[in-house]
Amino acid sequence: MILEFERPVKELEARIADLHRLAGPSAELQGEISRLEDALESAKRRIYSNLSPYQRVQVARHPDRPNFRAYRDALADDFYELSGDRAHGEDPAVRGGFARLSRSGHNVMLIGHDKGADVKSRVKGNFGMAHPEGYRKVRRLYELAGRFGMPIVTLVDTPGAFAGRQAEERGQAWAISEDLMALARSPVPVICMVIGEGGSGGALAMCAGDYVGMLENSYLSVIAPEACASIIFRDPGRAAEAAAAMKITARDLKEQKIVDEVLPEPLGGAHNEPDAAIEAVGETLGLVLSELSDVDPQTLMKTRYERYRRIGAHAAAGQDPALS
Amino acid sequence: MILEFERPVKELEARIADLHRLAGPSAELQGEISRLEDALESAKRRIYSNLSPYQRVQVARHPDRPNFRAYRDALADDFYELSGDRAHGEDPAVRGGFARLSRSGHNVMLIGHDKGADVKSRVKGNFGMAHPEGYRKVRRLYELAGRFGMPIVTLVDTPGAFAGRQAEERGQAWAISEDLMALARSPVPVICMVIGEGGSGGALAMCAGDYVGMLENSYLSVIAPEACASIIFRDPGRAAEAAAAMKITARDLKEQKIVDEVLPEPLGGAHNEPDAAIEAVGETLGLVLSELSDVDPQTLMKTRYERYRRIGAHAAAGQDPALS
Amino acid sequence: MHRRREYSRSVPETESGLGPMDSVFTKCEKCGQPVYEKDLRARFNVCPHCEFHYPLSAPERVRLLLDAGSFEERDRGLVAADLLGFEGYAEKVEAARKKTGLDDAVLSGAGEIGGRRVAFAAMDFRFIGGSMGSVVGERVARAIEMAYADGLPLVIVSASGGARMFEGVYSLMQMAKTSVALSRYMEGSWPYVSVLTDPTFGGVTASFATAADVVIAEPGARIGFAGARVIEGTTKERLPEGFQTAEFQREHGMADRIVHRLALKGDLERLLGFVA
Amino acid sequence: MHRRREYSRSVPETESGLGPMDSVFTKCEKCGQPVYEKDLRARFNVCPHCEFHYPLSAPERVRLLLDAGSFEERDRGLVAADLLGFEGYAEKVEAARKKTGLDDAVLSGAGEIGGRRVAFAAMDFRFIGGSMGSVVGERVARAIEMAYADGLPLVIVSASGGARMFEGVYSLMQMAKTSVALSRYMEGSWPYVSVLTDPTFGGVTASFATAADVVIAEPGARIGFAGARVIEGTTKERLPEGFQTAEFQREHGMADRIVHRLALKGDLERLLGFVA
Ligand SMILES: [Zn+2]
Ligand SMILES: [Zn+2]
Repeated sequence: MILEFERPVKELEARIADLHRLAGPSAELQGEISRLEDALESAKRRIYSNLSPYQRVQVARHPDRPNFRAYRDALADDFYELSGDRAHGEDPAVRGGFARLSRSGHNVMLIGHDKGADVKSRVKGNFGMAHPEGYRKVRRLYELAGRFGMPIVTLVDTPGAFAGRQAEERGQAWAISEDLMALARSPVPVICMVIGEGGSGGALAMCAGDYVGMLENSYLSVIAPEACASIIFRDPGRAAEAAAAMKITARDLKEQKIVDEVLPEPLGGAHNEPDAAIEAVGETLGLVLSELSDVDPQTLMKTRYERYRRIGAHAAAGQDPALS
Repeated sequence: MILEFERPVKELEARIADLHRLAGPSAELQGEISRLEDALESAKRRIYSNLSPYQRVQVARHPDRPNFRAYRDALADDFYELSGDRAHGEDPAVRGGFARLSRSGHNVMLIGHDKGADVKSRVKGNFGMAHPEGYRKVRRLYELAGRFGMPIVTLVDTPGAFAGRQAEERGQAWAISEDLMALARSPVPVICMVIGEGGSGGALAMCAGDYVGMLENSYLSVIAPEACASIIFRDPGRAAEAAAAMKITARDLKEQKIVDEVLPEPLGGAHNEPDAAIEAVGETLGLVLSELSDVDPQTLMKTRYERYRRIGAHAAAGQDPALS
Repeated sequence: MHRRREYSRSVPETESGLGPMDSVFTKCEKCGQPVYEKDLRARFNVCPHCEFHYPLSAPERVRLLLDAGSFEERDRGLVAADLLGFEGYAEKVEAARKKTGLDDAVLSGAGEIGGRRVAFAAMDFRFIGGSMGSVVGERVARAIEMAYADGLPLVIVSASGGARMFEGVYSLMQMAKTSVALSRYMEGSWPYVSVLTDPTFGGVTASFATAADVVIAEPGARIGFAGARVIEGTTKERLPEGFQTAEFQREHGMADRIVHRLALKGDLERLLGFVA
Repeated sequence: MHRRREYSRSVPETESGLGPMDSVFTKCEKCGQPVYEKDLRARFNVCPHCEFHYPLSAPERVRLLLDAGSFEERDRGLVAADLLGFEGYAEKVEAARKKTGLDDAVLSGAGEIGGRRVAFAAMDFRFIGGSMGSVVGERVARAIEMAYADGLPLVIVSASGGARMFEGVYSLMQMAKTSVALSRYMEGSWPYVSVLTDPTFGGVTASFATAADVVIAEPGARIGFAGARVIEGTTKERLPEGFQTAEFQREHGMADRIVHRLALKGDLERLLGFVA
């Protein structure tokens, strides 16, 4: 899939490839090729370093973007998957289990939204939108991690909670709330990485911890930009505006002090160079884990309390608007 | 409904009533009436004090036997019912809530199997056989009681766990196991009263506590006598034999030190004089609650541990069979 | 078939919740019967004919549930800061403040219910659809912290259409904020009672409103995460009659009790008599 | 249609589980292919053609899962006391003891898995259908207590047709006994791994076998509370294909993993590497 704003880059790439083919071993077209390569480089830099918030949303949604499976396979020596909520079902939209990180050797409870690898697994995993049994499995895994003193690492990548009949029948609001409560009282480090989409309460159920990192082109939003536009502007076509207005990019959120760190992506986005993006996440994970591993549970929970307790955009009446 | 062995009694009662009608105000038939009344009294005594185990099972199952609703209404000033397992459903087969006992004034978490009052409510409550959501509601109430330091009182009256497809699909074994685990770690007094049927794991999920009382004609069994007979004797008709062999009556279980107390029923069984049976249970409840209310959580849990830890019919090889 | 109410229609424009302030009587949207405004008001917006529960404002909720004169409002004067500069938000807040006389979509403080002191918060759907922004999150969190510090039972009455999108991710984070506060409170053994009223959706339902010891819902109240119209739009599925009503939620195990509004104070008094 | 196996047919009469002890080869009940007894034995009763998992005896389970030579049996010599004098029970126990060489339907003790010391128990379906009587309850409880006292991971392999009716309520009470022991153990932070094999039903499933941190099931194993035939008899409902299989239970959220028997030791080693 080629995104609209990627088109100039892709066209240049195609032309360069054509010329290479035409030129063969001869040096005749080398001048032209060099010229185009320079143009490509500067087009990339121009386009990708000025992505609008909504363009970043599109990058975050790119089907070739490395997803949970890619991170799991690349970052963990071993992933011992656990399943089931012990009450209703097993939800493939979200996966979790014990993982040994190959880089740092840390044992963690690794949990992530699974957007799948192909049409079949995407459908099966409901495109990364969990059902209540998924949230309940996650809570079970949070509690297991706590029981074994093992840090929790979440990889967030979901369009959001699922607007579906069965999800409501089985109480998704209750299930999400239980996840948030479980995270609040977890005695182990909770490390959250937004690797793609961070949509609504569905994302938050896995994105409230002691460290929250976001890849440069990921987003975290209370509602999908399209839905926001259709409610507030009464026009889903104004999604780009809504995305900008809600300040949902990694950099915006770093500025709002809601996330700790923006992890840079390779030029062109993680889908253009998956290994580099995964490597960046893995490296950061190792550093954060090392830092948080020594913190005692009481301090962890107290710090986490204060972290979330302070987030808000409110002020005493008549005073300057400022973070409380 | 008249049970087979009640027939002589019922016949005598009917004849006495007839004579009363015939005699009217005259004294002519008084002699005959007196004679029959003596016969009735001795028939009652003879029959009811020698009930076989299986006859007691039939008394325990009698449709007119006072059930959860009767106890709740008679013993509690106020019953604040709570519902739902917060995951799947509300199971009317088992009810629970905060109750204030009128006699002793104790606040308790009162939980019981509800066999219903009429055909409709009996069917709705699945004849007192819980589904997994029922066991899960019960666990929630156990935990609430623990949270508020409120004693748990259970009224056990179920034919057993339900042999049904949906009960299996939703994991009734898992749900029962969670109830047992929750009872084991409950920091409050757990008082169980078997008021009718105590069938299998369905009963045990509400019948493992610091005090277990049984009404004289209630039973507690690992399997329904009919099912036992059909498996072991390959003949469901030999249920009476199975009932006797499994030693499932209140007195048997008192002897086996599995229950603490046998609560006597009015002559003819609780269904003949519901108020008296209910009163007996209420009085005992008050006494037991007063006794256990002062015990600290650690002692309660330790004593409960030892209580269940020691129950068993095993011996070191070559030694006299005896309770370990 | 039961006509599905639109949120916009059931937003009470007046204290009584129906009709313009100066009208003497109005027509019940549910049963079509004529209703005197003063009767409706006397019954806290419950139709005297069909017992339909209309939304109730937060101040009326205080009058309904707390012992007369016992309410002490806390944290008055906290207002939305519009840190994102979201187009039109400041005006919206200003208009809602004027209309309701409230700072935001929640009223919170301490009070008594049947002589028992409680920490109390009630949301108000008239204020931008009861949406949860930073002020709602902050006042709810402070009410929880007061309950924790003073060892009080906690009673929260919710009514919310969902998130306050104008506050972006700040709005989302109020779920985490209220959850950390509540999680600490629930380590103690004071009771938390949540009352769900029409409508309660979105982030409120997915955080503090459902994590209670006892969940009470008003009859007919629509409660859920995603709204019915959104679900029908997404899945093209026709939803069954009564979907997401209080009764539906109770049947699905999500609520303990359905309690008529006029019986609610008595019900809370009974409950607190057991656990407070 | 998949033919439903009868318990009686799948009771292994020999170590290998199929056919009389002296036969050289037998026919797989599942796929019909001829199988050499020694092949079956080498594969721990998994058919080399169709991978069907036949029941495995407790001693073979020890051989399968524990490091060679590491098993130390505990509580040998505990036997059923027949306190009820149930007709035929004493003879049944005696016959089962002779047939299996075991004291009762469980083998328990300490051992090592991949060099890690664990408390271990394995049930044996050959012994009166793996029914849970007092000896099973007592030995399982003692294994749990040993794990608690010594701070060891706990691994229990279940196989049970249900309760030991011959022991009446004593049998039922083993559920409570194992649950109190397990509840105390689970307050610590050692892992409990439950392995469910064909068949696991009744009181075992409704007590210790499901209350684990990690639940592993063997492929195709039938697991539940009430057996399929009982349910069909009670409800007259035709049960769907695959009802109560390990795969069914995993799909319903009840088990973490389905693990092939020949991969089970490796799987446990991986797991213990994380949590032991
Ligand atoms: Zn009306
Ligand atoms: Zn085969």
